[in-house]
Amino acid sequence: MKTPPTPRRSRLAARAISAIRAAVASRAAVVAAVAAFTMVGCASLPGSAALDQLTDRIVKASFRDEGIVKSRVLDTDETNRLCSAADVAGKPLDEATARRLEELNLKTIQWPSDGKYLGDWKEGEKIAQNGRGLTWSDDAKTVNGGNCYNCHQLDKKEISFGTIGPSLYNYGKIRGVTDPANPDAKLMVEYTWGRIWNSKAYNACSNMPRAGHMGILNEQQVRDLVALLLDPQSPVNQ
Amino acid sequence: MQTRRDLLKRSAIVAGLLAGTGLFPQYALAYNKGAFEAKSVADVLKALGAGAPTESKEVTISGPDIAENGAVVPLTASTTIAGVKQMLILVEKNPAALVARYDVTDSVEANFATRSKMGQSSDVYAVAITADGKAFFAKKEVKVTLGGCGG
Amino acid sequence: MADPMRIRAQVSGDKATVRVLMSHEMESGQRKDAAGNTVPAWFIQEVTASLNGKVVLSADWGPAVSKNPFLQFTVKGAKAGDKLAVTWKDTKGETRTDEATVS
Amino acid sequence: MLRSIVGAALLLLACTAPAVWAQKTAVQSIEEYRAMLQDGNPADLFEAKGEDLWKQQRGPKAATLERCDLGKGAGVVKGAFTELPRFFADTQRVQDLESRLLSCMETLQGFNAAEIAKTPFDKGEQKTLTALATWIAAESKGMKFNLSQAHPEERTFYEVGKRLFFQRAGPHDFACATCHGQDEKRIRLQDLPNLTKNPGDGVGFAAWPAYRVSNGQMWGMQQRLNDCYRQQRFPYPGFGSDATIALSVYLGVNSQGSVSVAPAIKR
Repeated sequence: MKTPPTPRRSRLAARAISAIRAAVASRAAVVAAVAAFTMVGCASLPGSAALDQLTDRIVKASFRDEGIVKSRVLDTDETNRLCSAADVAGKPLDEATARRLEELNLKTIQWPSDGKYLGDWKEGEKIAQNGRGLTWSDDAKTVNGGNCYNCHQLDKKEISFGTIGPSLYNYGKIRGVTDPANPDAKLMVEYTWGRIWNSKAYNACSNMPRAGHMGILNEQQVRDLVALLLDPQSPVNQ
Repeated sequence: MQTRRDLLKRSAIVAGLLAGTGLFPQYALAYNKGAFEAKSVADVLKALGAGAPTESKEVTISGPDIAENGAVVPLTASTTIAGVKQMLILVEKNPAALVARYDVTDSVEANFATRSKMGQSSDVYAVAITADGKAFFAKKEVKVTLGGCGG
Repeated sequence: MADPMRIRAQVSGDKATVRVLMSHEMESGQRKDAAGNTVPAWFIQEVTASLNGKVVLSADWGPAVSKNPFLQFTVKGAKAGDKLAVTWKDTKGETRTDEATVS
Repeated sequence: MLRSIVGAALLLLACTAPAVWAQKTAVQSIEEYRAMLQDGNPADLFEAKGEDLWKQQRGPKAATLERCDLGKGAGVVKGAFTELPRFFADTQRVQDLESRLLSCMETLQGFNAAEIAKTPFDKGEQKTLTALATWIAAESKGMKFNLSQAHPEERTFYEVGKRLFFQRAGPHDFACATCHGQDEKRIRLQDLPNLTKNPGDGVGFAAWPAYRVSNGQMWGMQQRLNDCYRQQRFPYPGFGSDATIALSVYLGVNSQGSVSVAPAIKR
């Protein structure tokens, strides 16, 4: 996390920060950095910004590349940094920041190159079931899954579903989509595509991965998932 | 004191000697390889020299309705039928159906619990075999599902 | 050498419930390793239990018994202080015997 | 986990099998299944091995671990587990059970701690560490967690651990909190404890080391966290690294007063 130090920090904390800055990302450096905090901590805990920097230092020293996963995946973007900080503070993002991040994410959405939003719901169901890909025990050839059932209910016949996200059973039906090709359905079709491509465009600190934006799923896979949610023939809408 | 196993071991040695001459049948071996390689419940019983099984309320198979993980499925086989000599635990849809075979002596109750791997949802069986080769069974369905995140 | 078993034999009335945990891989012969090669079958095939030296139970197992197997059975006429021994033998011919006191 | 044939079959099943029974029944049935496994936890095997290893003369110095100080004085095992991680003056570090055991194996027995830390889980001396941790945890079974926050470094590590818990990163933007930040959530059919607060007796931090039914392995907290991070699509956290220990301090302090059931048996 790269939150800038606040101007209100104490002189002791400032000293601690410079101690960290001087240190390199090695085991010894972390020990030194922690020790610097101990001095600060004698009176009280170091300030929040200083702790952020120590955390950053510890993360760099603790994680290493393994298999297909490189340490640079931890150098995350502003959206994640601000959402993490809000979680630590236990306060949601202020309205203006949230809107700004949503705008930022909205701009990243790539709409279907051929204008076709709906693919094959049968393929979509397979993608929704699949939770594999992008861990260090996967190889580069692993086809990434959508992880959908980990958090959402979709086809009612599948009992093994998670509840971190809302149930998506009857997703299209509830939203009145009887013919996705009908112009009336256009807004809902586009929203569904956008939500899968980059969920943070609609809710800055959503727990949902940004499947298209982060390259987890390709355009065709997103198309198939849109079909799973909106095709009237899909088991989701039965 | 001679135990059944001692006797079987001896006959196994004898069988081994005779096998060399091609004159002795394989069933005399202590560990019934054929029974453990048989695909179906019926073939297992055939390999053990038992007759066609009859469903019986005096035989019980207990296990979970749903096993969160097929690697470990607790199964218990028991019976109240008198004169039972062998108890079997079977999983119908495993590559080989027979999981375990227990000799019932006068010193133990005909009640055995063990844990089995299951490759998929299947009926599981408890079979009690009497001294005269009659087989009685109970079965129940165990569904196997994935509990975790599937990745 | 294989790790020891854990045997618990608890008296209740005129019998004892015996619970045994064995340390064994119980390779089914169906599993493939990371390189895609089949891991050869290797499992406990025979189990016997004896009370004060007299065989009370013998069992044959196939490869479907779970890794680190668990076995529960009830011995008639067992009382506190009796010695309950369990022996297993696997497909490689390795064997292990452990003993517990009935309590 | 899904490398085996059985695993592949299970995945296939979950993908295709139409399930007709009701949701509530499924959850209840799975609870019944878990209850059936409680009696006869193979963790007992590792516990027995761990006790033996503690008392065995091992390593280049052919010494036992019986003088190892787990925080309550040399050789005191009972009650040590429910107070870890804590700050140790001799190493000048906050250490969890496994990293502390590693220090003892180095100082008392002459093992190379760095080598062991690099060894993959479930191999070589890592197996020793897991068995030892299982036995030591078992010696505190039924006791309540009571981690010290007296030393400033313990407090600092709590704060760092909290930041790690909420750190969103990787291709999926996952943080620990994504799955463990709310009450009564599930991933697939697996209940997820809310670890931002005390999840209760024998849940979360109070249930590891545990025997994993799915792969027949005994896992300590280090491996538990390692696998969480793997599924988060994070890179590899070093064994006993400060990140894993800070996270453990956060989880352990949040579990203050909860009863330890370790070693447990898990899916």
